[in-house]
Amino acid sequence: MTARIGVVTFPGSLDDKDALRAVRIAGAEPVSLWHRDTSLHQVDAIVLPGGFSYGDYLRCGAIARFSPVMQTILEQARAGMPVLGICNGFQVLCESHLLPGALTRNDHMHFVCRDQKLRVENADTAWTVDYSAGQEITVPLKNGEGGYVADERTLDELEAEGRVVFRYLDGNPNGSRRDIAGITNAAGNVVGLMPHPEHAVESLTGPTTEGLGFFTSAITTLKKMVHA
Amino acid sequence: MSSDIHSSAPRTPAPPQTPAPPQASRLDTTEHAAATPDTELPWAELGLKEDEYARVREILGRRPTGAELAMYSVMWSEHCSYKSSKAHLRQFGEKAPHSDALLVGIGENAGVVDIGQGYAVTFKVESHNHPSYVEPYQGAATGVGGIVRDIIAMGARPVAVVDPLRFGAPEHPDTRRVVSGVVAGIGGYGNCLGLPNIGGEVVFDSCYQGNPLVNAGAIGVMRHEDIHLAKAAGTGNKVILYGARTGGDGIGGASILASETFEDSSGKPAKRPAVQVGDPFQEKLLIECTLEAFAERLVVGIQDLGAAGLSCATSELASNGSGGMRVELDDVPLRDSTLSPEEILMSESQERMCAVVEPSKVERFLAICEKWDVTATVVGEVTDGDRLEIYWHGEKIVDVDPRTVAHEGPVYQRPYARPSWQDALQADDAGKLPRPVDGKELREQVLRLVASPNQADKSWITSQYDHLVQGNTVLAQREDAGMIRVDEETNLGVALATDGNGRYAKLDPYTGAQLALSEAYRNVAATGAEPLAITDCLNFGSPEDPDVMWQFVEAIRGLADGCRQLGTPVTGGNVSLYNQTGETAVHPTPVVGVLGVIDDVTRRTPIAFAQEGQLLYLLGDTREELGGSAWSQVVHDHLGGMPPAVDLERERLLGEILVSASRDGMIDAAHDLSDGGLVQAVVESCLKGGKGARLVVPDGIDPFVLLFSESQGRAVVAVPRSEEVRFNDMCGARGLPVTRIGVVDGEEVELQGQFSIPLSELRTAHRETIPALFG
Amino acid sequence: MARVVVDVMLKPEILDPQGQAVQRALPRLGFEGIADVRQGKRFELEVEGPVDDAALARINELAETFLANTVIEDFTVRVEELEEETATA
Amino acid sequence: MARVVVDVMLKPEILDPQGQAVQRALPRLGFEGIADVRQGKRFELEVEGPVDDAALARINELAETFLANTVIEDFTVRVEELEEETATA
Ligand SMILES: Nc1ncnc2c1ncn2[C@@H]1O[C@H](COP(=O)(O)OP(=O)(O)O)[C@@H](O)[C@H]1O
Ligand SMILES: [Mg+2]
Repeated sequence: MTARIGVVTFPGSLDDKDALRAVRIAGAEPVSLWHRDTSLHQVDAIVLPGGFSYGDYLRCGAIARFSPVMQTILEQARAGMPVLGICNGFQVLCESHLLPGALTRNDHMHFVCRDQKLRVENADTAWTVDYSAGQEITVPLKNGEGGYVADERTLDELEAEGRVVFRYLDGNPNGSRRDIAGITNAAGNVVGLMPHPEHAVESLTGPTTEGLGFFTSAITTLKKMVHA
Repeated sequence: MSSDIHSSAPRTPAPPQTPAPPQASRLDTTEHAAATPDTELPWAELGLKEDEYARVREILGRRPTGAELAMYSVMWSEHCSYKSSKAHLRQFGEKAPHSDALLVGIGENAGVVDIGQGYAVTFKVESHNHPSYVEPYQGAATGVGGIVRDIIAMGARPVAVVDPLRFGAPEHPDTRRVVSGVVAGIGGYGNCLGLPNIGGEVVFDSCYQGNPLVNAGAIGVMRHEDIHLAKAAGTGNKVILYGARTGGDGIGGASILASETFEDSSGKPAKRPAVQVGDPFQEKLLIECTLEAFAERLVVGIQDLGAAGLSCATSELASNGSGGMRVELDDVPLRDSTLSPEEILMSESQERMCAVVEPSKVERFLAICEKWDVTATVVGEVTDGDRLEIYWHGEKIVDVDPRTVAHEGPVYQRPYARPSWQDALQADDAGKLPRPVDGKELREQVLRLVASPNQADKSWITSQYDHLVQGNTVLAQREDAGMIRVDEETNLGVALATDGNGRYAKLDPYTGAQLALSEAYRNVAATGAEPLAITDCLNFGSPEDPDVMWQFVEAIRGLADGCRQLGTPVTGGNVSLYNQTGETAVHPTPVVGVLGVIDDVTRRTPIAFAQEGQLLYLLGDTREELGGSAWSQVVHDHLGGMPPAVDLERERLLGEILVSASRDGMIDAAHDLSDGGLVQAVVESCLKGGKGARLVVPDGIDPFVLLFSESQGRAVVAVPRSEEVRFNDMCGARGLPVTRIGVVDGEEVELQGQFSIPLSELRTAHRETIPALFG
Repeated sequence: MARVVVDVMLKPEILDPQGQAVQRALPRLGFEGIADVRQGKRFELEVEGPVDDAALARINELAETFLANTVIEDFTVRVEELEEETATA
Repeated sequence: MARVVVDVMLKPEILDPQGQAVQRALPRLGFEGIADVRQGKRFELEVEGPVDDAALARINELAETFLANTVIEDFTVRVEELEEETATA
């Protein structure tokens, strides 16, 4: 049985097609989900894609959080379904309090689009099992509000529990605290990051194909969940 | 507070508004206009000339109503009517080369070309120069928004944007405001819209100080059967206005009408702001819902609302169709309920579209709009007459032949003459300027050149743009052209480059326009794509100045002749006049966008020299051509002489060689030579690939000329050793001069016997200028 | 040190996409009875020295030339009292 | 109709790049004597009906759950008096 991975389209989502393509290239069945859906159409995992949901007015992700589909996703995420938030999706996960902290305006104030080197700090989450801890990967980064912030206690807790999943290497692109590029929840099924692995799945269009591991990891994880 | 009207039920009596609607007796109906022939109207304030106003009266057989005057005045403006340029632009049609690829030519929202496999591509460049000086962020943002709506209106999905930009002197105190605002606005709008930015230009010159040029281009892709035209056919079909509500944006002129003549001005701003604010999120929804309606075949005709808003959309739709049109202005959803009918007609509120839909499909159309949270309202219908009639509070305020508004505006034969200073300018030969005397001076000037604002790396700007979204970007910034994959199965793709050199055009506008064309053509060919068709954006000063008018006429003639010779038709474009501060016009700046097609994007040729040991060949002839060159500007702050000579047959041959070499896998990198000459191209390719180059000076050429001359029809290519013979044979057989100039090697750029510069030093020089100025 | 607050709001006739987005979201959140929302910027300036008329005049100029773009925005300058007016989080 | 203003500012311990950018630009513009700048958001809500304690409580909730992200922001809610305090553009 092929894994069904859903990608949510909010009004203003932009990298939803790219996430669907990445799911397909990884070998899973891509399923489009609409923000007004309350059913998740039997998907096994969810990607919240990048973009500017609702124009990113107010705060990035703040309005998307209240959409009908998010209410179901909140329940399923708490029940263990793998959920990946990329960029705007990460912001939605933080706004929804599925992940701690928040994303603020880049410290240099500009939108930045560039290739970004990352270190995989935790290769045990639902979205990173196909990587190895300490592995370095390069995927694109593009955001205007990607500075990860949380209070010191939360940051310490994240570090202590190994919940920092990715860290920026060769220069912090946005002022994120402790060079944090992505984090996970305690259970390891919900992961959010600012960089865009779905834009590093084809050598023709990406700097590398090192983003593919996110999507194959989810497939690996889902197989294990079925067998468990 | 919010008393916006939103009635999708047609023809309900208008709800009461605040403030109270003007009494019937004060409304300037057509009947009232006929009965009061002597009423004075502020036609001059609205920009009409005396004879133009007389012509309106003659067409109507009476004085116009205020609403009619509003429509004629905006539609007959230079911007909408092309009254100064029309007579000359005709050449683009008359001289057009035959092209099987051209599906829709000049005159529509944008031209459409066939790229094979059932796909069609539409593309266009437009200017948003003046608004971007007043309010750089919003001016540039709404420029992107406007060009993208042109693309959607053709039935295409927008797939990429480009932004050719011209700013004032880099060190001028006002330049930072304009640069940072414009760049943030283009990024802010384009990024939020989900369109990759794949190219453009950034040029600084003090001639643009009070008139930055903000041109924005877009490409869209569709299937042949999805091409849509702006016309209102089919009696009884409904006219649906959808998108943003109408507010008081950009209607300075109409407010004069409303406040001074036709209503008491109490409680109204004397003059509404002329600046529009963009809402890219609304535009993203507009794209999605429009494409969904197209896919379900719900739309008969469509028009975007840009300059001149509803006046333009209704008159163009009606005049391009077979019948007439009746519009109920009360049904237009408003953001500001105090707007007068004249203002509603002239408002330039952004993110609006107008569709013509059969009655049986209206419900479905509205449902799609609802799905995307887009406000949509039936505001009128197609009638069987030939009049455009507009009603307000049940009374007729416009009754015109729409063709007279949209297509039969004035046409001027403006006087023009070769400027008296042109000869002296051309006689001031750049060849006489002092040149570097030894390797040390050459080295120093190379570093100055690559660090100069115009030649420096623009990543600080382009990294503020998302070039990746949609996942089909094959080539983008720092390559010769942007390239987009159109079909994931077959790898069919398109490439687009925009170019223009105002310095060349100032020296000789005919040649300058052809140089813009040949550079963009060469850039596209260098990536391995075959040039197919062009768009242009002609940025000039005041057409009322015979000097400027001459530049304009010459540039058009040059471009039209050039396109005929290269076989690339002009599919559409834009004219921006009055780019001047006081008496001083900007350099004549024709910007040309060339679209190419590539059957397999995986064979694209990048600019990077990345493979150690590969051989570097210079294609084409290098002559001593320094007029208008980057070297003359950077080292001597000089502009004079003749621009480089154009040889379009050579450009075509070079293009064929570059495409063949890509197809047969003979080259790994190619970079066209343009401003800055060979050394600029080599430095860019080395820095991109992270590898150095060892160059030798071929026999019979002066090292300085080799490095800095801007002779056209040239490119530098990196050839794997295994392909050397085959590549040379091909060039030889086709008669293209080819010179081996060096090898990719090491960590420095070296010109044997002259100088060598470490890559790190070049990188610093090339990369730090722009952030230091604007970061 | 005194605090001067500069509020910058889009002029009433200018489109406010941000405010509109907030307003459109309200019903979904179960909030009724809010007829209009506009979103602007608030700058808090910590001023060294006395906030006299001269200082205020300078800040007005700053607001007019830099903090606001008066083509599309209005602004207000005021000295903030130390006590906050109503509820505070 | 009454106007309720919600001011949202980043918490003091959170980096405010926008405010800093403004502050850094001041010397270039020839403005001295401003020790710190912070930039936040100002929301103007036009409320239908009376702004009583119940209404204010609801708006507080709106601010807390939606207008501000209390992980990084503080907010203030106040009913706006019709007269403006100091200079107005
Ligand atoms: N404003 C801009 N927006 C996007 N891309 C730009 C912009 N300015 C320059 N570029 C890109 O940077 C690269 C170098 O520009 P330029 O030197 O003008 O190229 P060329 O000389 O080959 O025409 C090109 O890929 C161009 O598209
Ligand atoms: Mg080039």
